[in-house]
Amino acid sequence: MDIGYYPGCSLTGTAKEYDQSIRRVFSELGINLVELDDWSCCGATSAHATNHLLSVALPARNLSLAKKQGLKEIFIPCAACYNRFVVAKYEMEKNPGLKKRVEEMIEEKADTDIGIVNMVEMFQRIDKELILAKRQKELKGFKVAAYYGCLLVRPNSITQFDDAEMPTSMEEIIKLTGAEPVDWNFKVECCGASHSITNMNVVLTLSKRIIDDAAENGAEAIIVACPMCHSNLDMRQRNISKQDSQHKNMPILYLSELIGLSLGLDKESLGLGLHFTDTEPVLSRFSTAIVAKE
Amino acid sequence: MSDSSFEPKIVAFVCNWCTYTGADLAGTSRMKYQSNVRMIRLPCTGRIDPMFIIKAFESGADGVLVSGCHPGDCHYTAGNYHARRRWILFRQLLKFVGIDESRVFFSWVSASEGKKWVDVINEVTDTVRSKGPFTNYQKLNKEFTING
Amino acid sequence: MMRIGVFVCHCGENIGKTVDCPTVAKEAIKLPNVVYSIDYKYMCSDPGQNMIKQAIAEHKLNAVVVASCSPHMHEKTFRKACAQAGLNPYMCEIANVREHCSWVHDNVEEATKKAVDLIRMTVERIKFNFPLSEIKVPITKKALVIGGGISGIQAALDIAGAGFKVILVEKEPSIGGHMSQLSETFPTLDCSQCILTPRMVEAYQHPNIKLYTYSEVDNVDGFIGNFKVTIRKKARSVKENLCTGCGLCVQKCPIKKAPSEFDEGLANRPAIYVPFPQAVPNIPVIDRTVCTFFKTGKCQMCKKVCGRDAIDFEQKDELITEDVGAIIVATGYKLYKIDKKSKDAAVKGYGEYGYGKYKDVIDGLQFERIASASGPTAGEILRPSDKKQPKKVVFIQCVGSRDPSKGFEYCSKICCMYTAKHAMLYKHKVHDGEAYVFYMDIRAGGKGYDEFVRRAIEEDHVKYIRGRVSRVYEKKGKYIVKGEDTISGVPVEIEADMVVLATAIVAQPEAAKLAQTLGIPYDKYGFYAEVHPKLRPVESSSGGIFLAGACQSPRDIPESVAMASAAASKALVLFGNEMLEREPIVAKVNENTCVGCFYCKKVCAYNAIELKEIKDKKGNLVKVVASVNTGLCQGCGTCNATCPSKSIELIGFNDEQIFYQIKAL
Amino acid sequence: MEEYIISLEDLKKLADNLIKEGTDLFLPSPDNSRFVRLKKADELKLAPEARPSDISAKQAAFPKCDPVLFYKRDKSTVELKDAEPSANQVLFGLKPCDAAAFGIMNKVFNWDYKDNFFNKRLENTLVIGLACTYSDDYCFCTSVGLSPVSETGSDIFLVRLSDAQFAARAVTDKGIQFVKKYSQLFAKGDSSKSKPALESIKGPARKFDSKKVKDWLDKNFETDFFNPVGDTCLGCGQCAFVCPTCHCFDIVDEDYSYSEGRRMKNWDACQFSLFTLHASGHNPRDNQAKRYRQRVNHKFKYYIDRFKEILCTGCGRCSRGCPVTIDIGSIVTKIGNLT
Amino acid sequence: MADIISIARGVFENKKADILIGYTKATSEGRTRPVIVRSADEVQNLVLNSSCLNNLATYLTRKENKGKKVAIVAKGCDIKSIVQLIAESQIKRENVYIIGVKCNGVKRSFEGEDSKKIAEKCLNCNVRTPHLADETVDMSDEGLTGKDEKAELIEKLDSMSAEERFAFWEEQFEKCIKCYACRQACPLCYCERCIADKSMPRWVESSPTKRGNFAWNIVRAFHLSGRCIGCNECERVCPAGIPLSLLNRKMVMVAKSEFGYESGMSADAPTLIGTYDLKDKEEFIK
Repeated sequence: MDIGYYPGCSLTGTAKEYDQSIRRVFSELGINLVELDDWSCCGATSAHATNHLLSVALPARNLSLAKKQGLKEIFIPCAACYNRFVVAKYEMEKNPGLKKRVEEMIEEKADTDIGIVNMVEMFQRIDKELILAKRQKELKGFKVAAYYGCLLVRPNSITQFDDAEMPTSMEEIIKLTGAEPVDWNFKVECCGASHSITNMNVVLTLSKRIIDDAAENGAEAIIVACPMCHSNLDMRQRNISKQDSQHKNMPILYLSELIGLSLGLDKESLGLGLHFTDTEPVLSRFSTAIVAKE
Repeated sequence: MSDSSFEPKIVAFVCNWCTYTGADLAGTSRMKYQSNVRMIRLPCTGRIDPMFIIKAFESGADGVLVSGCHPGDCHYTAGNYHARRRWILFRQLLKFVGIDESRVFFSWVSASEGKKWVDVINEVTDTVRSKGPFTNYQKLNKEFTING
Repeated sequence: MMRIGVFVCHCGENIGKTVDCPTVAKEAIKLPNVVYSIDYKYMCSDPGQNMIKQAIAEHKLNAVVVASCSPHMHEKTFRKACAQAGLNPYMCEIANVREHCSWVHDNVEEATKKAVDLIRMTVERIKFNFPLSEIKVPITKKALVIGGGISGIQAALDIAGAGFKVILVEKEPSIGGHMSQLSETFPTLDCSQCILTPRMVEAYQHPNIKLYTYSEVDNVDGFIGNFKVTIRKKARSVKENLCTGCGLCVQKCPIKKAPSEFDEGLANRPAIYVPFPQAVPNIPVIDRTVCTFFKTGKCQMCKKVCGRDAIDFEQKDELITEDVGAIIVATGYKLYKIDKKSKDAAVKGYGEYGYGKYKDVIDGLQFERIASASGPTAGEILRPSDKKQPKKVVFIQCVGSRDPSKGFEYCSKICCMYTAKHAMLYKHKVHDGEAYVFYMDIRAGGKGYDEFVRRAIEEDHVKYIRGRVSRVYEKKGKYIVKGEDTISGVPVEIEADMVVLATAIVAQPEAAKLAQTLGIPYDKYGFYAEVHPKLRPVESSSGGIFLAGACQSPRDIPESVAMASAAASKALVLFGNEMLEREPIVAKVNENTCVGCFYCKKVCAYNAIELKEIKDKKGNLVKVVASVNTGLCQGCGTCNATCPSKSIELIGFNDEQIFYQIKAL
Repeated sequence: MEEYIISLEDLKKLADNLIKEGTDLFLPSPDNSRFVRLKKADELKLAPEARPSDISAKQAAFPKCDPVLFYKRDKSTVELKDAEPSANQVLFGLKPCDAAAFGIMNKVFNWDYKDNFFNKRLENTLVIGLACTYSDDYCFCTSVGLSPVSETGSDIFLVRLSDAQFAARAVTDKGIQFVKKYSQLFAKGDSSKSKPALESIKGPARKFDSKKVKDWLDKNFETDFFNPVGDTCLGCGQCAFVCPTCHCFDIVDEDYSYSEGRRMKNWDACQFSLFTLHASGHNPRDNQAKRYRQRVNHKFKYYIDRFKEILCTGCGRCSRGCPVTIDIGSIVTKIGNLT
Repeated sequence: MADIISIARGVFENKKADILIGYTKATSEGRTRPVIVRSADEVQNLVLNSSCLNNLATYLTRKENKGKKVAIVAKGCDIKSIVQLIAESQIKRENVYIIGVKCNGVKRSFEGEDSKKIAEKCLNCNVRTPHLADETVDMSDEGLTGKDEKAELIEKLDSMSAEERFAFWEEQFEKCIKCYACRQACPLCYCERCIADKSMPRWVESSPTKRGNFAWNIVRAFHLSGRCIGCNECERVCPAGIPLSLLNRKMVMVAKSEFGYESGMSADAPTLIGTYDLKDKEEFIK
């Protein structure tokens, strides 16, 4: 199976390990990611707050590229990018006038018939049996909290993905690895990402609450499908520890990393060494050695 | 067809209880739609004879719309089910004799779906307009006429 | 010769603004057979109607076309006017130039052209109208009431009180409905059962009311005045004529732990049970899904202890047919169960509130049972998980209601009031307790309603917070209710001991099925549709079928009772006549050309086609043809479209009328 | 009589000239089902050995539907417009049994009322007959006063000499004028050329005496004779519609649109049950046997009584095409043997 | 097995019927024609062979045969029409004595090239052994073969554009002379007053104009939809050579593909028109 792939800027920088693990995992699962040639910014950083037309035009340009390159669908692992794309597509479909202005701006025909697939959906469409068959290691007893954040599920009428308040789809994927998703309360709670630069304290408070609730409900790690979520939860723990000496580190894993582990891929290639919060304390019990299946 | 001034002639056969009332609702709600459709009120879609459609084309219609109650909602219990079966057969027959079956539209519009009625009318009108005049049938109509 | 008059109504500005009425009238006079045409500001007004009457006399009109609003609006008016002028009312037809023309088009030229077209088509059609007279049908003066809640009981009592027989069908083992579950009722706080039970007993004992409990309506044939109803009396497994209601079987049943429907799962009941002590009739029913005998073939304890040998394990569903003239539908509502995702994709559940996960997150009806003196806690406010008195209770309104994104768009109407009542009852019983209510708006329209809510706030100090709740989660034995106070603009977190959700009122799950059995329309939520929202609120569009209570939309008790009496009076209006007059829109067979293939009979939903033998002078059978029973025919015309030789035609919508209407396109 | 020789090639040239002049050329369709307009001259084919086409050539003068007049009306006025019969036409390669039919029909169309439509069409029609070498069990031209070589009704009569050559006789003035007009295509010939070809044509086997048939019909109106035919006759109008001499028609006024209409003259057939149905509901010919009796009587008695002609050319179409193979030839033969 | 003559004699001798509808020789070799036999003395001219093309069931609904007990010689396809007539209340099973013909196919036409080919309807016959009969008779097998050219033509038509199909049918229908042989030969066109003869209103223009012919041929095919049993008599008798079977066969295919329905198999089965299924397809309805 071939599918278009739009990494976005995060996956080439702070979320390198996300990109790395995705490429590893999908090649293992026999899926060919065709990286969109000449892709450009999605507008998630500032365009959507400053210039509405630009915020639609930026994804639109990439959609047109996809069309030209013969892609029917693009897989967008970054939840922020994903969100920009679905919103832009939705707005152009609803508003022909806007679409026209976008076309003038990008000097291309804007195409809205390209499918947009997020990380969780990507795993949903792979045959469960295939993942189970390829599974080298059952991550039994590994208690994790699935954290969705905001961008995957909201606005729900546009993303049309899962339940905005009580999503459950990531848990279903996690179960395939043998890990046990815990029932917890803050899976869509705000992590404060938008205040990262301006008001760090808000971020720390909010992130801490999320991590604490996961821990209280027995999670050993939090699973995410968004580089924003990841950087906030992962990177902030050092600062949280400074404010709260009782804080216990909680590794934050990408969904792709978790799947990678169960597929028996080595931690190095999944980028697990690139995290701020050390993953080894919890992951050490899952050796990288591949055990032959019975 | 590129005749830009072409305004299609469309006839709609509708049931009294659902679609006609739905169209009333569109009016009461002051929704706007294109003015090409002339509606003929029947008690039930079960009353709609395929001959009506042929006659409409003979009378110069460029498109025909047939609309009634949603399945299960028929005021007369099952008229729309019988009608649906007739349409399945008749559509295929029209298609086979080369009468462009895409000029014949079918819809379920309930008494509360004023908006749907508007959408259906506009879509039907736009579609028929883009198809242009039904020249095939008009050719037949012209044979042995005062100017023919 | 046809002499047709065309009357074009301006409807004030309504038509006149977009349709050039004087031009239309001028165009109309050019049509063949039109001998008179005129436009006027309000055709339906007295002067307007008089114009028509005068023109009929002066111009010897024998047909009248009125270009005006929808025939659904004023066809009757204009036909009556014609009749007063001596013209057969069926020689009057309406061209709908308002709803289908002036109101939906902006362009005057286009709308005017369309109005002329519609008139031309109607003029062509009316040339093939002929005078008709109403059909008279006898009426069965007996009513069927479906649903034995307060609405059904009220309707049944009203009709029975007027001296007519009533069949009351209830699907549960007892009548009483949701009202029997309630503790007190707003805004008076009088005991629900105290006011309901006497009515239940009255209905049970009324000589004119025949009660079928644990029964459902399987099928309905016929039409207004003449329905034939099939009632399925479900197997109760207890012989009603033998049972004395002593209750010994209930006591002795070894199964004790089936969740009680009546107590909303907060208490248990045996396999053989009476739903509640005041049940009517006080006759137990065996729940075959939990009964040991039905599961394993052993036990029969109830049979052993019954002194009357009333237990009948063999009992089967019984089908009973009844002839009735009117039907009142009073099937009530259900509460939206938010723990399970609805099949309806529009409703996505409210899993974030933890209903079903946390025992102390309950819905409104469960709170009613807790607050009820006859409930599982005997009226003491104790939370379900540990039977402790909750000191802080949060009530959340609009769970599923007024929520287009996740729930239903409509307002469930009664929640504002019953939540105020709940909070008040709680405060009355737990004096040191705190009650919080999250609300969107308070809708307390009704006699004494707003005063009631004010009392809850001002006298009972219930804390109202305007905002929605995003999440309820458990933390250290408390339920953290996270929400927003939109008035002060801050996030709120309340550590509650119990949470009560005012979940949406939804239609009964089988509502659509029953509607299809009855042939009445319903909206997308499954609520039954009234024929006119303002002027005919208790009538369905099917003649002789009336609506009462929450099956039509969320209703409180006084409204339900009022609707029930209104529906009953509609039935009584019907019963006040000896014969029913029906529109003569029925099918008619051309016996000369009918060849007796009986495809008409096959498609007729009303069994209106009968076989008729045609004999020659000597009495020899020539052929068998179709014949229409005009009492049964409802005038759908499906036979007309099906008949290959067009030997059966629908009067009023006959082939010629439609043919020439099409031709005038 | 003048006789000429013309090659098939020259006949094609002739056809080409005619088409270019705007004359409509008709000849049997490739499947021999009916007469169709010839579009390309080199498709011209003359087949004396072919059976008579399924549908006769009568539509040249008497089309299946023919507008009589058109009208346009509004509330108070009616505008009328006469229909004009069409342009010049040439019928190519008609069998003698087809060619003779026009003359027979001509009598009824000019009996009291002169049917302008028929006359005008016939006037504008040139008939090129062709000696026929076909015969089968259903042919009986020789029993009704014709033969495979009779020239009745033809303006020009062709006899095939070889695959590529035909003798052409100018039978009527119209034929002579025509040959003159295209004289460069017609070479002078004489009857010695066509004589052997004509003599070799045998004609159909069926023979009956039409006088005896009429004698019997004169005396036997009330009869059971036609009952077996009535048993199986389906009452379709096929026999009349394919017949070269059947000329019954129905006049209908049709509103073909809201304000316009036409008066049409359409073929009708005495075998239809509605043919004699009175408005009262009474039908004097209430079964197929009576209807078939009418058909035979009209052809072999009434028409002779009135016009001294048999209303039949013995082409056999009606029998060959009859869905239930009712064979008029064998029926009249049987009648002939009854006396 | 007994031959048709002795079976027919038996019918009269055992008083199984008042009349017998069968085939007899026609004027020319290779042809047969229908005949009604009224006594045992008349049976000697009955024949049965692969030239017995007519569907005799069309005579069952004639006024003069109504009320009589009628014996009929019927091939499987003809029996299908008898079944359909029973299902449509036109005849009673007990009033018809069916002499079913075990048949290996009949000729495509009486004469010409086609007389050497098997009729197209016989190629996919599923009732070579009669499915409803009181007695059966064997018909000699002449080993006819042939191709189903019409099936190919239907496929070809299906693949055409609407314009091309319209052009095809315009050319065909133009030939129609409205002799109504198709209707008269059809066993299922039993209406006392055909819609084509109805004048108030005139649904089908009586003139054989192009549009009148379109209307007629469409209404004929529609009224036979879900009823036609494919005896193909309409096409065989059409003097204008219009391939009417294409229309009927197409509708038979539609009945099969849309509803899994086949007419003429059982008189007790529900008819296609006159019944409905809640699951009837409606993807074309908005």
